[in-house]
This record gives sequence, structure tokens and C-alpha cells, in this order.
Amino acid sequence: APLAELSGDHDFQLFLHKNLEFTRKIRGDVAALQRVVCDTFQLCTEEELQLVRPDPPLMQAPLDQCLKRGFQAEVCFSQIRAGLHAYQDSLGAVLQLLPEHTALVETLQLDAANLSTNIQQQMEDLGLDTVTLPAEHRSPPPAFSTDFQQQVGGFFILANFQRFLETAYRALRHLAR
Amino acid sequence: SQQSGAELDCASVAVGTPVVPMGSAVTASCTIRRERCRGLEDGQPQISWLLDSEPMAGRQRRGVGGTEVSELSVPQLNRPQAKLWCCVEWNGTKQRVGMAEIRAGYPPGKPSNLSCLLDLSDYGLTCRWQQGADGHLPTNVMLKCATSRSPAVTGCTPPNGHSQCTVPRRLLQLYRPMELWVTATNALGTAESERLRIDPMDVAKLDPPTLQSIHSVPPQTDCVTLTWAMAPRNAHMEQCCELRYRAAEDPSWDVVTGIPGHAGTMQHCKFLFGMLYHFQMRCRRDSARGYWSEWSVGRNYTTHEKAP
Amino acid sequence: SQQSGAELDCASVAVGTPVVPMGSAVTASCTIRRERCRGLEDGQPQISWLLDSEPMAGRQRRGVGGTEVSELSVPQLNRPQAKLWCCVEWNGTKQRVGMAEIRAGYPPGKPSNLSCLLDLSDYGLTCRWQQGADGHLPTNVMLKCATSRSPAVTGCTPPNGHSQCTVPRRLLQLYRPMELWVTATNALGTAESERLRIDPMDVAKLDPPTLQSIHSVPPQTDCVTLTWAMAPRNAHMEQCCELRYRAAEDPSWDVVTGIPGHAGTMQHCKFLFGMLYHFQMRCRRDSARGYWSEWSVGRNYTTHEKAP
Repeated sequence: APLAELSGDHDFQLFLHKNLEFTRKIRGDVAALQRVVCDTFQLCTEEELQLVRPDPPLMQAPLDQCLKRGFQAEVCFSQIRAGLHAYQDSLGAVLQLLPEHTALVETLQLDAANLSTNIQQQMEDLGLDTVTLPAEHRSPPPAFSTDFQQQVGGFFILANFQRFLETAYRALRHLAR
Repeated sequence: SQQSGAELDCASVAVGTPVVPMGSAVTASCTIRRERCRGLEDGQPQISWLLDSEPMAGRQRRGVGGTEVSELSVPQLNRPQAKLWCCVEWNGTKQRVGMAEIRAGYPPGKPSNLSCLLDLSDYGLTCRWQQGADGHLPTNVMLKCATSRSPAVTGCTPPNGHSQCTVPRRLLQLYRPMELWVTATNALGTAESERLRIDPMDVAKLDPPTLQSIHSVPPQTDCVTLTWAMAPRNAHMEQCCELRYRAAEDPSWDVVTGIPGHAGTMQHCKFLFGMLYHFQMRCRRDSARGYWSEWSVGRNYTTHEKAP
Repeated sequence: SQQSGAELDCASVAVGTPVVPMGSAVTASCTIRRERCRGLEDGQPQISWLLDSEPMAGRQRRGVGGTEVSELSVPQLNRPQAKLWCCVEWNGTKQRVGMAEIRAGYPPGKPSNLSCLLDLSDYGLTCRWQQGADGHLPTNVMLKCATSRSPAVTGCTPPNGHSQCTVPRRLLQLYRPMELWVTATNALGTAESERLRIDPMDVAKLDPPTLQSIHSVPPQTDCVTLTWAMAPRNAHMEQCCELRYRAAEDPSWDVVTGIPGHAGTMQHCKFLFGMLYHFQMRCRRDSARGYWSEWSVGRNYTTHEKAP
């Protein structure tokens, strides 16, 4: 749907306003977990880990459709939902890495699921095409052969998720009045 | 009628309906199988009844297969709970040979005043309500909740006798309207409260801000600048805040409303010179449906003396 | 040596022994497989080390199969826990490519002062002890218990950092001697406490008796008769009790010992006339190895005036 039409819709603006806040909350929780990984494993900046960056990258969650000028809300939202769905699964690796922070990681997974559902329901309200993502048979989190690999893997999952959320946030803000 | 004794027993008591509206009649029958009652073989058993400890007379007749049957009708059961004892005379004593529990009460009253609050420490949604009139019967009370699009109804069960319970985070959908209502069910019926339609985030209880600094601006005016920090746990939320202040001896507070939380600083004037003032601030979600946070920790400041 | 990196990684760090006595040397080696490190293909990698954040230099040499190896020796590890980072210079930055955790500490100290108490509410045996010197290493502490005849060793594990835990009733053998001891195990060794040999019932914590009546016997003498009831929960146990009394203003107590619990009554003399006295009683198992119950609820009594 052309952006012009959407941006005037009151419900859509309320949806954007609420889910911008929700995304800020999720980003805050991801940042908290990144601080835990830094404090616990001394893994703090990407610049120092270029040679051990997982290859292929752990997470395939492209948001290219949301970066285009005048992007299609429908396509961008679908990419955001697919990414949230994938991160829900890969956060399982962070669960194994940080057992004492299970509550916070599980909250993140719940929030990612809620945000995806909120976007899906809003798309349905707007009459946009939506895909119902499989809730039951989830893909298992990535596995690692050494503690160090697991720590680095956890570090990059959180770093990539934070970057993913920043892009998604900018896309939602672009649509908000 | 509800058979309330195994067929092989000495006696079995059957009650019309074990739970009746208060003051209604209760009918029951007691069937004696003489051959199953040890020591009762010969002669015709004299059947009598006890309502708890109150003797009652039934109409006795011969039943099928050599049994004796007594029919009892209690015109008005006026107590919530009673035991109907079937007795038989034996060796000059009244032997209790069968029993049935009967209850009387009312359908549950309608629960009301449902309100909910989201606790940001665990994102549990705690709801409270006022219980309806007591039905004097075992009553199942449940808080039910459903997200807008999914048919699944979940919720929570209050601990016995309490009128509140907490829906855990995993059953909530944040930032979308949900429906919540209370149901009370007993043997005589079900009652439902009004439905509350809220986004859990709109009823979040916020942590108070922290007043950081207060000083005059600039020294000659009657104005003061305050700075504050939002509570980390709700820093991602847009909030509107209120400032209250009062001179030390003055019992009443002045209140400044509509302060945008994220500004982090404000200026306010018309303060008296050389006066000690107490300051406190509180915030809530700018959707104005949520709860005010507690007042922040107080902070004092003495305005400067008037320049000569 | 303990391989701590998969063979397919850009780097793998191997440590002699990951846990050493405090102040001992630690040796490690880092093997770089250039082809596995994205973007490191050309030139010889410069390997360096970080002990947590402290730079350290290793001896670098060519390894088998085109790998580069750096050997590091930390002469004295004086901190309980550290991360050994293997780094490689790349594009003017120090890249972390491998890590191994190393620890230094002591064998666990010997736990001491083991004592146990049987709680009559659930017949759980709660034991407390004093932890030995801290070994600065992850330590597994367990209370072990064995009944005299059976080889099976059971017990309980204290919650993290606590020095007490409760052996549940189902693992106890009442009225028979059992052996209890504490073990502490870490990577550098194991320590065991002295063995406590007790019958759980001998260390039961009794409920206090209830003083029922106090009165003069007969009016002219300076004697008083007391009656009491044993606590229901330990009424089946033979107990010996103590009575203490003091005049209202007098801070110090007089104590009467060796009172047979089940007597239920006793007489005691040499009380002053017309004086208000406070009385309390406590009991313990007559095997005298158990714990005194709390003092009973106090009871007051004013002795009669001296006859004129």
C-alpha cells in the first residue's frame, strides 16, 4: 500500500507509536544482555573479533526492503517479521550461554514473538497480505563445538539483533507522523 | 436421581438434586438390603432419618427384590450444608446405615470493579476485583484473558478466598488490546464480570524519576531550574510527569502538571527568595490511562536571598 | 594438555592444566590456522597474548601443516580466575582469535563444627557446619549420611554458599545411630569433616511444655506446687525438664534441674511470702544429648502473705 495512504490512518499511527516504544524496550533488553556478555566473557567490541566472526553468518535476517527510499510497508513488515521469528530461535543459543539470565532471554523471545504478532495483526487490519509463521516446529538454535565459539556466537547474535532492531526502528519511525 | 451408595451396600441413599436453591425442598430415598446388613436378617427394618442431628420421618414401603425403601421430603433446606442420615432400628439402637450430603445456596453474585496493573519487574499483570454475593456453595473463580485475534482463553486462578491473581508475562500480548473478565461458577450457575479491554502496557505501574539538581536561574530572578532522570526500567516509554513543591512550613503543595518526561529539565518561577522548598516528581504513561508512579524521593532547595 | 579449540577454528588455545595451585606457573599454546581465519591469508601472523587485559609475549614458531604456534608461560598465576586471550595483529588492530579460562586456588579447607537438629514438624534432620578455608575454586559441598549397617550413602546438598542443609525423613533411620559428615571437593582435592555419630531422635528439638497451674501448698508453708502438660508432639518421649523462676524485680533466675517430664507436677519450697514470681519450664530428651526446647510461655504467681 502506498505510504501516503497509510500515514494518515489513526489506528496505524497508534500502532506505530506503541510498537516504536516496544522496539525501544527490546533494544534496551538486548543492550543489557550485551553488557552481560562483555562483563562475563570480556567480549565487548566487534572490531576485536573480525577474524572469528561466524562464517557463514549465524543469522540470515535481511532488511534490505526497509532501507529503500519510499519502501513498501507490506514487504518491509514481512522482512521484519521473518527476522524476529529467526532471532527468537537463535536466542536459544544465548539461553544456553547465559543460564543465570534465562528470565531476561525468555522475555526477549516473548517480546520478539509479540512484536511479530502485533505487526501481523496490524497488516491484517490494513488488508495487507500476511504470512502466518510456524509457531510450533521451531528451528533449533545454532550449535558450537567449543566454549569460545559459543561465547563468540552469542556475542554476534546479540550484536546482529541490535543492528536488526535499529533498522526496523528507523523503518517504523519513517512511517510514523 | 443421583444414586449415592453402591448397590452391594446395606443401604443406599439417593437424593433428587444434591444442591438446591436456599429454602427449596429436597427429596431423598433410602433403600435397605436386609441381607447386606450384618445382623439385621430377621423382621422388617424400621427406617428413620436424621437431617444432621434432627430426626425426620420418611414414608416407608416394600421395594423390589425384598428391599425396604423410605422416601423423605425436606420441605425447606435453609442451611448451606447438611448430612442426610438413613438409620435403622437395631437392638434398641438407631444405626446409621447410609448418608448423603445435601447443599443449599444461591448462584454466584456478579464480580465487579475489575482493575489490572502491570508490574514492570516481571511484566506480570495483576488484576483485582470485588467478589459477588456469597452463594454459600463451593465456587470456582477464574480470571479469564484473551488476546484480540486468538480464540485461546487463558488467565489465572486466585488462591482460595482471594479476589486477585496475576497473569504471567508469557500469556500476555504487549502493545495490543486484550480482554479480561472474571467468572464465578458454582452448582447453581455462573456469573461474569464486565469485560475490561486494555493493552497491558497502558496499565503499567512506572518507577518514579530521580530528581538530580535544582538551582536558581540566574541569581536575580524568582525562577528555579530542575533536572531529573527517568527510571531505567521505563526509560523507553513516553511519559508525562507532575512536579509538586511546597515551602518548608507550608503544608499544602503546589503542582506543575503536563511536564514531558524525556525533557529531563524544566524551569519554574514565582518562588519566594531565601526560602527552603521541598520538591517531588512523579510520572505516568502519556496515554494517561495508566497509574501514576510513586512520588520520587524528595529533594530540598533553598532559593537565594533577594539582591539588595 | 587439554585441547580447548576445535581443529577447524582460526585458532585453538591449549592449556597445560586449566586449574593450578595459587601462584603456580601456567603454560599454554595457541595454534593459528591462517586459512581458517577470514581475511588473514597473506603474510606471517603476529601472535600475542592477553592475560585478562594485561599484554603478554609468547615464543612464536612455525607449526605443522603450515600453522603458526605461540607458546606462553605465565610464571605465577596469582588470581583465582583469568582469561588467556590469543590475539593476532590484523589491519593495525589486535584481533582476539582464541581464549582459555585458567584458574588458581587451593584444595578445599576441612569443614568443622558439624551439628544436627531434628525438626519434629517434618522429622527433617537439619545439619550446620563451618566451611573450611576458601579454595577460590568451584567447590562441591555435600552433607553425607549413612545408616550403620547399609553401604548406601545419601545426604543433601546445601544451596549455593550456604553451610547447612536438611536430610529428609525418608533417608533417616530413627532410633538407630547414623553417621554424618561433610565433604568439600574442588579441582585440587577433597576435604572431609569429622564424622558425627548420632541417633537423629537424640537431637530432636522439643516443643516446650505448658505450665498449667501454680498454687501454695498448703497456705502456711513457703512451698509451691506446679503442674504442667508435655507438648503433644513429643509427649511420647521421655524428657527431663528444668524450671526457672525469679521474683519480679530480681533480674537473675533460680533454676531447678532434673525434673522428670512425665511427672506433670512438682513441689518446690523456700519462696518468699507475698511475692510475685515469674515461672518458665523447658525440657529435652533425657539422653541429655539433645537440644533444650525453648522456654515455655511464662506464668506469674504471687505467693500468699505470711500468716500473722
